Amino acid sequence: MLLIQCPYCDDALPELEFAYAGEAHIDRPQDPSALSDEEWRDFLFIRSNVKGVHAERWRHINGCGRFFNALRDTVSDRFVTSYKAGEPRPDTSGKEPAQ
Amino acid sequence: MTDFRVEGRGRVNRAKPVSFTFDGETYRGFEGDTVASALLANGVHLMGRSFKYHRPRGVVTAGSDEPNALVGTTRGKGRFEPNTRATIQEIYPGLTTESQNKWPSLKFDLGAINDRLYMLFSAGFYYKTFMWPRSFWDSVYEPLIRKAAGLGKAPTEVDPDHYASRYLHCDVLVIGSGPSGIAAALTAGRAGSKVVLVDETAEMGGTLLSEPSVSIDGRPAWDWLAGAMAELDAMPNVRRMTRTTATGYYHQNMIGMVQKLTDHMGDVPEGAPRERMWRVRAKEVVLAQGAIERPMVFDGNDCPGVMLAGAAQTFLNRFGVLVGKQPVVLTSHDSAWYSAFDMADAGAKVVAIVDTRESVPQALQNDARARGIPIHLGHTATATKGRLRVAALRINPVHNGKVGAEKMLSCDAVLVCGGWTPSLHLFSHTKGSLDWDAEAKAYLPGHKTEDVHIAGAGRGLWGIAAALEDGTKAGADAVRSLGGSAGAATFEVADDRTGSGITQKELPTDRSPGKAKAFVDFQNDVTAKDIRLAVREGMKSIEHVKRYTTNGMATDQGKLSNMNGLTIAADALGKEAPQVGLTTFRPPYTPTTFGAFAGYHKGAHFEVTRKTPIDDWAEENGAEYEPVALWRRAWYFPQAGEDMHKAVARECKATRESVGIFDASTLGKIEVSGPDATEFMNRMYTNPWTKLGVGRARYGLLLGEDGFIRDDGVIGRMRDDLFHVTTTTGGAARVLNMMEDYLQTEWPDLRVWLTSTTEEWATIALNGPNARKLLQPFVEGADISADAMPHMSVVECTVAGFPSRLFRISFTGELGFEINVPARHGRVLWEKLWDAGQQYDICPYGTETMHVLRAEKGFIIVGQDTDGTVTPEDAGIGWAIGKKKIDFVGKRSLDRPDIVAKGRKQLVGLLTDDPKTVLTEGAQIVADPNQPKPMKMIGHVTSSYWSEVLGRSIAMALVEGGFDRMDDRLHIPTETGGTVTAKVTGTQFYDPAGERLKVE
Amino acid sequence: MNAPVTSFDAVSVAVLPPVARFNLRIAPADLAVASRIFGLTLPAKIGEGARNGDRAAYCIGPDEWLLHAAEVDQSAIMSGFDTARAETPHSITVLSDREIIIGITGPAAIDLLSTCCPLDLSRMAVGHAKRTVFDYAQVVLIRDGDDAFRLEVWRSFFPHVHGLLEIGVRELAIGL
Amino acid sequence: MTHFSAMSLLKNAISGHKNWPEQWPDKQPKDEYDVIIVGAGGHGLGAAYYLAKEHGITNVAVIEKGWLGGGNTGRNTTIIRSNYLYDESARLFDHALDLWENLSTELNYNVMYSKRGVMMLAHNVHDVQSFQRHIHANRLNDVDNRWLTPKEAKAFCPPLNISPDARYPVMGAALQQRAGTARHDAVAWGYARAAAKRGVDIIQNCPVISIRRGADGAVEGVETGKGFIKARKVAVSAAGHTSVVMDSAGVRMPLESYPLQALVSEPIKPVFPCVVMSNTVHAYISQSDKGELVIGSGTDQYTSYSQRGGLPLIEHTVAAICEVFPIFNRMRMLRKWGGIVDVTPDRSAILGKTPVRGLYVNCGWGTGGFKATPGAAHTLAWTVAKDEPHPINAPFTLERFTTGRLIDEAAAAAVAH
Repeated sequence: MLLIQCPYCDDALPELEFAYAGEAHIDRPQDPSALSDEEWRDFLFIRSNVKGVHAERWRHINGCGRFFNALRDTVSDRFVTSYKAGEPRPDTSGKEPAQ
Repeated sequence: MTDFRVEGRGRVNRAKPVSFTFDGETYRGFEGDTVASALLANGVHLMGRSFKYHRPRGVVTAGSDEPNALVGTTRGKGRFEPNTRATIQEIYPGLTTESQNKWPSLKFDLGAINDRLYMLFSAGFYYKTFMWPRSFWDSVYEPLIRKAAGLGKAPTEVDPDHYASRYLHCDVLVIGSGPSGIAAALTAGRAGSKVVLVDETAEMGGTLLSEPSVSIDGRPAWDWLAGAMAELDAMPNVRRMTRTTATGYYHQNMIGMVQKLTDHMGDVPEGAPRERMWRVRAKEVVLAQGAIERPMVFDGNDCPGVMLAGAAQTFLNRFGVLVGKQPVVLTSHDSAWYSAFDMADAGAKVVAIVDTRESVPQALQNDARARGIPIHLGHTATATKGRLRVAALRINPVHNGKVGAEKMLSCDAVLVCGGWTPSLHLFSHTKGSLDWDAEAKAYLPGHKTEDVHIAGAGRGLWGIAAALEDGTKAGADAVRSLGGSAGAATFEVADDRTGSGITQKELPTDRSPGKAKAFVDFQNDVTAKDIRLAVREGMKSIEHVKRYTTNGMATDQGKLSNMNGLTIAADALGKEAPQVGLTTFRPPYTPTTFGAFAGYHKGAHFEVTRKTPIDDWAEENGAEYEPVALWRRAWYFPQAGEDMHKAVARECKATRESVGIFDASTLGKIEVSGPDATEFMNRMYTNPWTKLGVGRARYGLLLGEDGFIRDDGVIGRMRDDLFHVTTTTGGAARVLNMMEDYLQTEWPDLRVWLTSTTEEWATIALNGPNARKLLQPFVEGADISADAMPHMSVVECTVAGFPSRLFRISFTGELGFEINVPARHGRVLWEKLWDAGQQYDICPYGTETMHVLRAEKGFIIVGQDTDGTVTPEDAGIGWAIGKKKIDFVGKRSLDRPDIVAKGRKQLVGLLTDDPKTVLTEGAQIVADPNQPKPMKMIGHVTSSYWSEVLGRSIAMALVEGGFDRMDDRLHIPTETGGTVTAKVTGTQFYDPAGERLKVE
Repeated sequence: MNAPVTSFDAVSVAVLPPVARFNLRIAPADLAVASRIFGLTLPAKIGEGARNGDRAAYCIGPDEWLLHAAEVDQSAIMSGFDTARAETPHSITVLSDREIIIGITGPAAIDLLSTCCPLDLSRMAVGHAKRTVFDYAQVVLIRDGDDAFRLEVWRSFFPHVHGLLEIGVRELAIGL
Repeated sequence: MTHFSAMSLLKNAISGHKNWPEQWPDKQPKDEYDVIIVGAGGHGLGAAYYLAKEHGITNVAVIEKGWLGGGNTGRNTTIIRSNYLYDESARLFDHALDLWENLSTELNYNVMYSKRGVMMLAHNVHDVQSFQRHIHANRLNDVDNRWLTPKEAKAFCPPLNISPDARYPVMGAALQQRAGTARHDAVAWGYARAAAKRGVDIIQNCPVISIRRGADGAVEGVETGKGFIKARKVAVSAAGHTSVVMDSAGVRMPLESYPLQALVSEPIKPVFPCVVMSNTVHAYISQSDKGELVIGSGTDQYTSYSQRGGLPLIEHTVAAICEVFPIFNRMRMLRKWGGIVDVTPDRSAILGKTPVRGLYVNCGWGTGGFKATPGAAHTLAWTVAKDEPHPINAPFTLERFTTGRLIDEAAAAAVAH
C-alpha cells in the first residue's frame, strides 16, 4: 500500500484515502469543436504510459477531497514529489525519488 | 517405544505433559513441544510421503522451511487444515494430526508405484506425452494426474473461526529475534525509538536457543537472553510479538504480518480470533532473519532419519530430544561439527563425522577426537540404506576427483550440512538487488529500494559475536536515519562457534549418476538428474529450470532447494551461478491462511450493505430485496401466495388506478451551489439550464467525454445559484467525482461548490391519480394545486411538519410527487402517508414495478437500456441536447465519423405478435430467422415486461437503424430453438399524449 | 437509530445524539466573514478544529469546514449565512441527518480504531478532525481527548461500521 | 529434434534421458531477417511459428529482452474461454479456441489444454440481464454458452456457496463447457520448439532499444542490445512494454500498463473441477493439475511496471474467494506474484497494421491475453505475411479510437476478460 503526500493536507497518508485519476497535464481543449478527429482522439485516448517518472493525477477522495498531481517512478512505484492541481510539472531532473 | 528425551536438556516444560494423536496413535510430549519434536522424542521419524514418487519422508528441519513433515491438523467441526508444518505446530491437549498423500497407510503406500516408474517420470515428462489419442487428455490422463497430485485434503466444512486485523505504526520494525535482532531492538529501544520486535516461533532467541554453551557478557546464553527479554519488556516504547510471521514486504515499508493467536491453545476462549493480520507501517525496518541450512545432494539423501545437522542441534538443545542414538554427521561446513559434539555430549554415540573437505580446522578435529568421534575427511556419500528409516550411510574417499572404495557406516540418523543460505526473502520482495558474493558463494543484499537494514547471517556473517555486533549496528543506523542518536552497544562473547564451509553440487559417486536418486527439492521430488536434464533440453535460465522441473515450487518455496538447484544448474551450464540468475522470492514468506487475508470481510461484513431510513418498514412488510450497487432496495411486496409476477401486476394496477408509494431514498442527490452554478450545469449536462426558472425542474442528461450516456436524473432549481441534482442510485458517487474533477482541474475559475446530500434526505415518491389528494392535507407553506404547482416543479415547504423539498415529477406517467425530508423523519412520514392512504387503498411498490411503469412510458434506465456505447440520439432522447450550446462534456465526440454514421443501434419499442409472450431481456434480434449460424444480429432486447394496464407484453430494444424500421416485423430466436416475431414501435406504450398527468 | 451501546472497561462505543451539522464551502480569503456569522473563529489549516460551547468548526479541506451547533440554532445559522451570500459567495448545506455520530472512549480507543482505520492515530492532536476511512466507509474522525474519539458515519454505512466496532470490542475484551 | 512419442519417451527413459536434444537453440542474431518479432511470449512465438508453417516465411527472429515466456505468458491464471458478447470478439476468441483444441497435437507438445468448463456467476439482476444477453448472442454465433440455475451451478462446482443469504447470492451462472485452462509455460515452450524446428531464431536476453525507420518512413529494422538487426517487417508483441517500443517508432498508443496480481494456494487433492469467474466480487479461480488453487485478482488502481502490487487488493481477492467458497477459509496462500498488463480504452486488443509501413502490433489484451494466444498469433502472422488484415482481426484496428467504433465488452457487460 502506497504512502502518498497530499500537497493540500501537507501530509503523507495511506493509499486507501486516495483515488488514482490517470495521466496529468492533459488539459481539455478550450474549443473541442475546432479539433480534428485525430486531435480529439489524442486528447481522449493517447497516453504516454511512461516507464520511469510519470506525471499523474490523484484525488484525496477520502481526505481533503482535492485532485492533485504527483510524479511517480512507475518502475519502483516511488513518488518523486506531488504538487497542486494547475501547477506546472516541477523540474526534478537528477533528483532522487523521495524517501 | 523408546524415549529419545534427554534429561536436563531443552526448554520444554517437563511439569506439563501433553497428549496428542498422529495417525490415530496417541503420543506424549511436553508443553513447548512441536508435533515434530514430540514425535521424534517418541522415535518417530517417518511423517509424510513425497509429492510425485510418494517416497517415505522424515522431518528434515526444525522450522518453517520444513518440506517433508506436513500433516493435517484437526480440532473439531470445520477446524481441519492440510499441510501444517509439524515443525511449527505446537502440541496441545487433544490435538489430532494425520499424515498425508498416502494410501492405504503411511508405512505402506500404493502411490509409491510411481517411485518404481521414476525413470519415466523425469522432468518435463508431462509435456512430452499423454497426447495420444487426443481425446484421452480430458477423460483419462488428466484425471489420473490430478488424483495423484496434491498433498493434503481440502477442508470440507465452513470455517467457524474468525480472523482479526490491525494497523500498527512504529519507528523501527525488527524482524527475527536471534542475537542480531535482539541487539538491534535493544539498541533502538534504548534510544527511545518506537520498536516492534517479531519472531515466527513461540519463543524469542533464535540461534541462542540452540547454542546454550555460548556465554555473553559473562553470562550463559540463556541467562543473557532472559535478561535481554526482561529489559525489552520493561521499555514502554518496545512491543514484542511471538508466533508472528512477517509474510510480505510491500511499498514504503508496509509489512504484512500474521500472528497466530490460538493454534497452540488447548482451551480457546469463546469467540477468540484465530489469527491476526498486522498491517505495519514502519519508518525503518531491520531484517534479522538469519540463514537457512542447506541439505547435501546424494543418492538416498531423502531417507527418513537424514536431516539437517542444525535441526538436530535445535531438537536437542531447545526441545531436549535426541534425533538418533547413533548418528553420522555428513558435512562441508564447520557448523555441523558442533552439532556432533552436542549430540555426543548428550549421550549419543556419534558414528563418525564425514566431511567432504580435505582440510578442516585442527581445533575441531581435536575436539572430535577428544570425544572419540571417528573422522573421515575428503569423503563423499554415495547411498543410504533403509527405507522407512535410515540404517546405514555409504561413504567413499575422494582423491583428486577419483572416488575410492566404499565403506558402510551403520547409523540411525544422518545429520547433514551443505552450508548456509542467507534468508533474504523479504528483502527480495522489495525488489532490492541480490548480489553474488563469489567468496561466500551466496547472494547478499545489494541495492536497496526501501528504508531497510539487514543484520547478521543475512549478510553472510557467522557466529554469535558477529551477529550481536552487526545487530546493534543496524539498530543504531536505523535510529540515526530517523534523526535520533544511538551508539552501538558492545558484547563480550565467549565460546562462540564461528566457522566456515564450502558449497557444492551433488556429491561425487562411484556409481552411475544416471541411477542416483539425489534429491534437491524433497517435496516435489526433483533430483540433480532432473535439473541436468532440463539444462540439456535448453532450459538455460534458472526461471526455466525451476518451471520445467518444479524445483523450488514446493510449499517451502525453495528455501532448502534453490541454492543447491542453482549450483547444479550452473555446473551443468559451465557458468558461474550469477550468470544463471536467481529466482525471485515472492510473498508470502511462509504459506498464510486465506482467512487472515480476508480478516473481518466475511458474511455480512464482506461488503457494506447500504439501507435506507425506510428499509426496515419494507422488511417488516415482507418486501423481497434486490441489490443495487451497495444498496439493498425493496424489489416487490408479495402478498400471501403471490409470486413476483402477480405482485408486480397488482402493484402496477393499484398505482395507475389510485396511488402507490415508493422509497426513492437511494437516488443520488448533489447540491450544486455558487454564483456560477448555471454555467457549470451548462458545461456538465447536455441540457440548457440558463432559462430554467427557480422552482422548476428538468430532466438532465450527463455524457462521458466519449459522448456516451453516463447518467441522468431530474434537476430542480432551488435558487438562482442553487441546483438540487439527482442521479441514478448506482451513479451518485461516480457523478459527484466527475463533477469535482471538471470543477477542480478544468474550470477552477468557476465559483461553484458541490455537496452530496444523498443521505441527508429520505425520498418518498407518491404516484397515481390520488397522489395529490393524499398529500395535500400534510403540506404547509405551499400550494400544490395543479395550477400553482405544474408538472416538473419543486417547492420548499413542510410536509407533516417536517421541512421538505417537494418535487412534482413523474417517472410513471401518473400524477407524481417526490417528497424529500430529513432522513431521520423518513419512516415517520412514510407511515403517516401509509395510514392516511388507506382510504385510497395505497399500495407500496418496489423497484420492479417502478421499472414496469416507466417502461410503459418509454423512460430509459441508464445501464439497462443503455450500456456505455449508446449516445443520446441512439436512445431517442436527442431532445435533451441543448442545440444552441457550443460545448458540454462529450459534445465533440458526438461528431465522430462512426457516431454520426448510419445503422447505429437505436432504442425502439417491440410488440410481440402474441401479446401474451414476454421476451427475455438480453434476447438477440434478427431480420431473417432462417439464416444459418453464425446469424447476423441486428440488436437485442433491453427491457421486457408484462404490462397489466395494457393487458399485453411490452419491450424495448436497441436495433440497428431502428428508427427507420417502424412497423417492421423482426424476429427473436429463443433458447428452445423457436422464434418470436414482434413489431417495431415507438417506446411510449401508454398514454403517449400525457393526459394522465393532468389530474385536477 | 438506537443501536446497542457496546463496552467493556478498556473501551466503550456509544451512538451519540444528533446535533446541527453543516458543510461550509467558502474561499479562505473570506474566512473572517464566516467566523463572524458563526460566532467562532474558524481554523485555517486542514485538520485543525475550534470549539466554543456547543459550537465547533473543523477544517476538513482547503475550502471546506464542518460546523457543529445546537439543533435549536440551525435555522438561525442558515439565515445568518443567507444574508451574507450576496456579497460573500459561499455554500452552506445542512447535513444534520447525513451522518450518525459514534463516540469511542477508553484507554483502548486507538487499538479499537486501528482495527479498520489506517491512520497513525498517535500523530493526531486532540481537538483535530480529519476525513478518512474506516474499513470501506468514508468517515470524519474527531479526536476529543487522549482516549476519546468521535466517528461521523454516513447513515447507510452506520450498520457496517458499528458492527465492525462491536466485533473489535469483543476482540479486545478477550485480550488476544 | 526428437519427435515426442511413446517410443522416443521409452527409449530415452531406458537410456536415462541422456539423449534428449535442446528444445530450442539459443541463437545469436543474424544481420538481417525477413521478419522480426519483438517479444517472445506465447503471442510472439506463436506468430513466428505460423509465419513459418502457414506462410513459408522462415527467416524470422523472435527477440526477447529476458527469457522466453517470462512475461505475462508465465504469470497469468490460464483461463481460456470465448463466450464474448460482440461478434468481433466472439469470432476472434472462438478461432483461438478451435486452435487450442488441437494445439498439443499440432505442436507435438502437451500444453495440457483442459476442457473443464468456465462458469461465470451472476450475483444481481444486472448480471442476469447481461449474461442472458451474452448467452443469446453466443448461441446465434454458434458459440457454446448456457445458463445454469444456482442448483445446477452448485452441482457443476460443489464447493460453491449458493445460500440466498450470502451478501452476493448466486442468482445463476453462464457456463461455457468447451472452455478451460492450459499449462502456460508449455504454450511458450511448445511454440518455441516448433518454431525453432522450422528455422526461426529465438534470441533471448536481447532488449530492443528502438525501431529504426528509413527516409520513406518505412521500417528498416531494430536497434538492440546486440546491435542493429535489419528487417523490412517488425511485429511488436511486447504486452506491458508495447508503449515504450512503439514510441521509439514514433507511434503513440492508447495504452496504459497496470499491475495485475495472481496467487496460488498450497497444493491439495482434487476439489475444484472447473473454472469459476465472478466479476461482481472479483474472484477468478481454478485448480491446477499440481493441486494448487489458482486465483486471479483485479488490476491495481495505478499504472506501474514494478510487478509488485499492493496488499489491500490481495486481501479483497482472497476475501471474495472465501465468500463464494467458504470451505477454503483455512487454506493457505503459497505464492503471490504480479504481471504488467496493457489496457486499451475499450478493453479490447489492437491487432494488425499500424500507420508505419512494415510495422505491426499485437497488444492491448488487458487481463485476457492468454486465451487469445493461438488466435492472435495465427491472424497476426497472416497480416504480417500478406500485409493486409485477416478477416478476424480486421475490426481490432488503431483507427477505431479515431472513428469511435469501439469494441467495448467491458462497458457493454461489465464483464472482465
